[in-house]
Amino acid sequence: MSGDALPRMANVTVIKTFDIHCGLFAFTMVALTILYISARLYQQAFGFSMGLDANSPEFDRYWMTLFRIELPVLYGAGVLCWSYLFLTRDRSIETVTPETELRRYFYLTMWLVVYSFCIFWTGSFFADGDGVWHQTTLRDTPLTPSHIILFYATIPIYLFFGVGSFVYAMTRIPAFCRGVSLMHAIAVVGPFLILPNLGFNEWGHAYWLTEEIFSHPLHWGFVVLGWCALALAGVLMQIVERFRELIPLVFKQDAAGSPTDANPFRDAWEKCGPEAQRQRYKPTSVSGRRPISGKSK
Amino acid sequence: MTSTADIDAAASPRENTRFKDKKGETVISVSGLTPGAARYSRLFDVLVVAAVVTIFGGAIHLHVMLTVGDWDMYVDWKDRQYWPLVMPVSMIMFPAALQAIFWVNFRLPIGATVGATALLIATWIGRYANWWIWTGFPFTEGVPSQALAGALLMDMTLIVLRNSLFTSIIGGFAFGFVFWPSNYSALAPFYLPVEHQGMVASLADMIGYTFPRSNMPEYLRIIERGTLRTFGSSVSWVSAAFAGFICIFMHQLWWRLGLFASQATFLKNSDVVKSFMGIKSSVAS
Amino acid sequence: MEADQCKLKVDSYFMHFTGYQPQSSRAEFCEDIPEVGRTIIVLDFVDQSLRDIPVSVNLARDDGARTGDTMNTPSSILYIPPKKYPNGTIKIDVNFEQAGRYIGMVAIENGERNVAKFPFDVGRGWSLIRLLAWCLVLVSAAIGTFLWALRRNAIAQNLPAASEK
Amino acid sequence: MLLKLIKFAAVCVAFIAGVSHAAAHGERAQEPYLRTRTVQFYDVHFSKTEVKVNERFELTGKFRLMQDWPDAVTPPDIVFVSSISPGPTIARIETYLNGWPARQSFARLELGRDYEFRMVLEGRTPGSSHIHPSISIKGSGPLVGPGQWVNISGEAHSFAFPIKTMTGLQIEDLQTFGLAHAVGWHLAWLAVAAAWLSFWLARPLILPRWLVLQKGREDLLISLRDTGAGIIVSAIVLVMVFGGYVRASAEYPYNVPLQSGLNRVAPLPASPAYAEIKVISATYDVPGRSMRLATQITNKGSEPLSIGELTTANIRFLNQSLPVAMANVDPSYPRDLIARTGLKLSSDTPINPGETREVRVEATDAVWELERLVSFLTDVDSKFGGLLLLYAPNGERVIAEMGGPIVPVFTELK
Repeated sequence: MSGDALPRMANVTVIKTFDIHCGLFAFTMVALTILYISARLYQQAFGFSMGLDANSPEFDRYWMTLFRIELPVLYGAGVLCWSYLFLTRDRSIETVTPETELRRYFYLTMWLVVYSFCIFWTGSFFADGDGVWHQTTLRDTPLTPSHIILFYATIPIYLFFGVGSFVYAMTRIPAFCRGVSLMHAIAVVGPFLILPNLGFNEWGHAYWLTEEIFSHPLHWGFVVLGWCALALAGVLMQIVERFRELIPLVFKQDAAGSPTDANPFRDAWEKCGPEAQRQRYKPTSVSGRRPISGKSK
Repeated sequence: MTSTADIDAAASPRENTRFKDKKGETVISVSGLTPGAARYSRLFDVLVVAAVVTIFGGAIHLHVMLTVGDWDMYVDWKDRQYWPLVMPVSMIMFPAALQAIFWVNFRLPIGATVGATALLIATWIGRYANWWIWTGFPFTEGVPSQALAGALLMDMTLIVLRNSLFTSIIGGFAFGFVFWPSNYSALAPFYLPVEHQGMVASLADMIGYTFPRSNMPEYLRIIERGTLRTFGSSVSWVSAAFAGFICIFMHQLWWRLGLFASQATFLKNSDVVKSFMGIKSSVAS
Repeated sequence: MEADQCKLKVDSYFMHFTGYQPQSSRAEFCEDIPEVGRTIIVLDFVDQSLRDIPVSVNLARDDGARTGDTMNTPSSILYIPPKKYPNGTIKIDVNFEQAGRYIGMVAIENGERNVAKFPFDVGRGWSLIRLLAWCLVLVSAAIGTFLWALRRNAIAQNLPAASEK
Repeated sequence: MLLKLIKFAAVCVAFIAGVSHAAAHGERAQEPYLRTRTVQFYDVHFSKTEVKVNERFELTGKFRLMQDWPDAVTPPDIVFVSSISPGPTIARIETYLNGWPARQSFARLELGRDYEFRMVLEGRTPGSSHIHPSISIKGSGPLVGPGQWVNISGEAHSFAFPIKTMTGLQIEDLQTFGLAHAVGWHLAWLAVAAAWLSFWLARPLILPRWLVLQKGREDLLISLRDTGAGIIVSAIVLVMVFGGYVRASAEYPYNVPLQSGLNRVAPLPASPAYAEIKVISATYDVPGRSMRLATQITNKGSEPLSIGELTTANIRFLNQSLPVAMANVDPSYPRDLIARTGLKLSSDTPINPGETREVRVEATDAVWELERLVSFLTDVDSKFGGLLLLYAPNGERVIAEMGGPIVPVFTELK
C-alpha cells in the first residue's frame, strides 16, 4: 500500500540516519529527579523538627544555611551555563548544514522537555506542598521550609533551563537568531516574573491577610504567569514549520522500507554511545554547507 | 519555498483510506515523511508528549490551586453552592486552550482530556507525597475533585461537531454541568449525617473538624450559608447549570487564547545580537 | 532580633548579640560597630538553662598574636568575671577609644570551661567599602567580557569576508 | 517502608544534632500589637502532657478581650476557637466556649469581657507536639495562647477515629471511610481517559498530522470510525455520570449539606471593677530589656489588694513575695514563659480599700527580646497592653486591664 502511495521511493534501499546525542538529556532528567526528591526528603527530615520557628537557632542552622547556599549556587550555575552557551555560540550561524540544524532543533526540544519537567515539580509538586505546609503553622516569616525550596530552589532551577533554552536557540538555530520567537520569550519570561511577583505576594501578606485562603486574589499574580506555559505551543509550531523545510533536505536520498520497522527509541539510545559521540558534528559533505533559505527571506 | 517542493510532491491523489489506516501508514506516506524521517518524527512525538504532560501537569495544577484550590483541597469546602460553580469554571480554562492547540494544528481531539488527566494525576501525587507523607492529613480530608467526565464530553463534542463555537455551547456547557453529578457519585459517602455535641454535622464537616488545620478556622470556608427553596430545593443542580453557562464563555475565550499561543511569530532581532552569531547587519554597507 | 543573624554559640547554648550606640543612632548593630565611642552591647540568652550557669565576658583588642584567653589581660578593654544572670541578659557598657578589630569572648563554666569568640570591627564602615569593591569587580568583569566578545565577533565576521576574496 | 526509612533517618539526624526544641510555630513572628493588646489568655491548663495515641486530654483556660483593641486587628465579630499543632498530630474531639459547642464559629464576642474555653483532644501522631490554644478572628487570623509540649507515645498506625452516623452506620475510621469509593471512581475515569488517549497517541502524531493537514487531507486524520468511537465514548461517559449519580443518591438517601452558621454566646459575668489602674508613664529600656511602668492604682473594693502578677502575650511576671500569686501558677504552664526574677514593685504592701497609690512596676527579662515583643522603635502604634492580677487576703482575684503609650529609652550613659 505504501508502495502505491510512494512510487518514487520504491527502489531505494538505504535509510538515512543522523546522530542525536541524548546522553546529556537523560543525565539531566535523572539528576533533576534525584535533586527534587532529595529536596523533598530534606523537607521531610527537617521541616517539622527544625523548621517551625524562623527565629530559632536550629532553623538558622538547617534552613537558612540551605537558603544561603542554594541562592548563589543555583543562580551562579545558571549564569555560568548561559555564559557557556553564549561563548560557544555558532559564529557563522547562517552556514549551518541542514543536518546539524535539524539536530539542534531536537536539542532545543530536549531543553524544553527539561524546562517542562522543572515546571511540573515547581508548579504542582512543591507548590502543593506549600499549600499544606501553611496548614501546619502560623504564618511565620517569608522564609519557611516550603518557601526555601519552592521559591529559592525550584524557581532558579527552571529559570536555568528556561533561559538556557532561549540562549541555546538564539546562539545555535538560524531562525531563532534572525528573529526573536515571541512565544518562546513569553514562555520563559512569564514564569520568570513569578520571582518579582513574590514582592506583591509578601506585600499583601504584610498588610492584608494573616490567614491562608490559598485561592485568595493575592495569589493570582502567580496564576497569570503560569498561563504563559501555553506559549510553548507557539514554539512547537515554529519547530514543525522548520522541520517541514529541513527534513526533505536531510532525508533526500532516503530509502523506502516499511515505516513500521521504525524504532526511534532503540535508534536514539544506540546513538548515545562513545562511537556515536566521536562521529558527532562531522559534516556530511562540503557541498552540504549552503545557506538555508528561511522564512524571513 | 523550494525546499518544501519534495515533500509537497509526495502528496498522493485522494483515495479512500478510511477504516484502513490502522497503523498510520497512509498518514505517514501522505505527509511525505520518508521511513527514516518518520522514525525521528516518532522520537519528536515522544519528546512533545513528555513536555505536554509535565508542563501542563504543573501549570494546570498551579492554576487550579491558586484560583479555586481550597474547594479542591478540603472535603469540608465541597458544598452545593460554590464548589460546583467555581471548580469547573477554573478547570475548563487550560483544557479549552489545549483543545484549540491540538485540534486546530494537529486535528487531535484530545486536548481537554490531556489537561484533565494531567491535573488529576498531579493532584494525587501532591496529596500522597505532601498531604499524607509530609504533614499527615488523612486522604479523606483532601480528596480532590475530577474534571475528566466533562473533559471527555468536551472532546467528544469537538470530534463529532468539529467546530469551536458548537463545542463551546454544547461541550463547554456539558463540562460545567456534569461536574456536580460526576463528583457527587464519588464523594456521596462524605455527606452522611452525624450528631456531634448535640448538633447535626456531615461527615465532611467532622473530618475537617477532627484533623485540625492551623490556618483554616471554620469561618474561612466560602460555602453555602443558606438557600431559598427555589427549584424544588435542588440547589446543586442550579449551581451546575450556572457553571455550565459560564463555562460556555470560558471555553470560547480560552480556545482563542490557545490559538493566540500557537502562533509562530518571530519578532525582529537586534542587529547587534545577530552579529554575534555571524549574521551581518542588513543596514551595513 | 528582627533579621536574626547575630547568634553566638557557646557549648550547645545560644546567645544573641545586639550592639547599640545611643549617642549617635537608634539602630541595632549585629557584630560590627560603625563608630568609636560609647557603646552598649547586649547578650541575650536564648536557652533558659544558661541562666543557671556563671558567664564571664572579656572584650579585647585583636592584636593578632593572642589565641583567645578569657582572663583579664593587658589587651582587654573590659572584663566581667563569672557571674549568673537570672534575667537572661547581659548588658555591657563599653567605650571603644580606637577603631580597629576587636574580639569578644564569652566563657561559661558548667563543670568545664567553654569559650565562644566573636571578632568584630569598630569604626571602619568596612562593609560599605567591601560592597563597592565587589560591585566594581563585577562591573569591570561584565564590561571586559562584553568587549572581548565584541572583538571576537569582529574577527569572526572578517574571516568569511577574507576567504571570499 | 520508604516512609519508615525517612522517619528513621530524621530521628537519627535530630538525635545526632542534639537540638533542643525552642518555642515553635512562628508565633514570635506575630507583631507585638497582635499579642499584647488583643486576647490575653490566663488560667491555661493542660490536663496531661504525656498521652498515648488515641488517649484523650483536655486543654482549658480563659481569655480576656482587651478594650484597647488595635486598629490593625479586625474586631472579634467572627471568632473560631481552635488549637494550633504542627499538623494534625492531635485529633479534636469536642470544643466549647462558655459551655457552648464550638465546632462552628461564634459571632460578636464583646471587648473587655472574659470567656472560658475547653477542648477535648486526642493524641494522633507519636512524637513531641507543641500545642497552643488559639482564638481565630476573621480578618486577622489566629491569636495564640501559651504553647506546651505534649508527648504522644504509641504507634501511628494504631490511631483510629470511629464514629456512628445518624443513619446507624458504624464507621471504623474517619481517616479512611469513603476513600476507596472515591478513588475507585477516579480510577474508572482515568481508565476511560487512558483508553481515549491511547486510541490517538498510538498513531503518528505531531509532525505527520500537521503536514497532512497542511495538504488539506483532514479526511485522513479524522475518520468516520473515529467519530463513531467518539459517540460511543460520550455514551459511556453519560451513563457513568448520571448512572453513578442515581446510584449514589439511592445508596445515600439521607445525606445532609455541609453545616455552617454562627453561634452566639454570652460572656462570663463581669467581675466587679474593684481596682482601677491608670498608667502615668511607661518606658521600655531597650538595652536593659526592662519595662518600667508608673501606675496609679485605686482600690474600689472592700478588701485590701496586693499586686500579684503582670501578664501579657502569655508571659508572666510574678510577685514572688506573694504566696497566693505563686500558687496560681499551673504546673503545666510552660517554664520559659515565666520570667525568672519576677516583678519588682516600689511598694509591696496591700492597697487598702479606698486608697489610691502610685506604684512603680519593673519587669526585666531577656524574654521581651527573645519573644520579639518590643519592636516599639519600628511600630506605627507604640502602645503596650497587659493584665494586672491583684489578690485580696481571702484569695479573691481581681483582673484589671492596663495599657497605654510606651516610650523606648536607652540607659543613661554615665
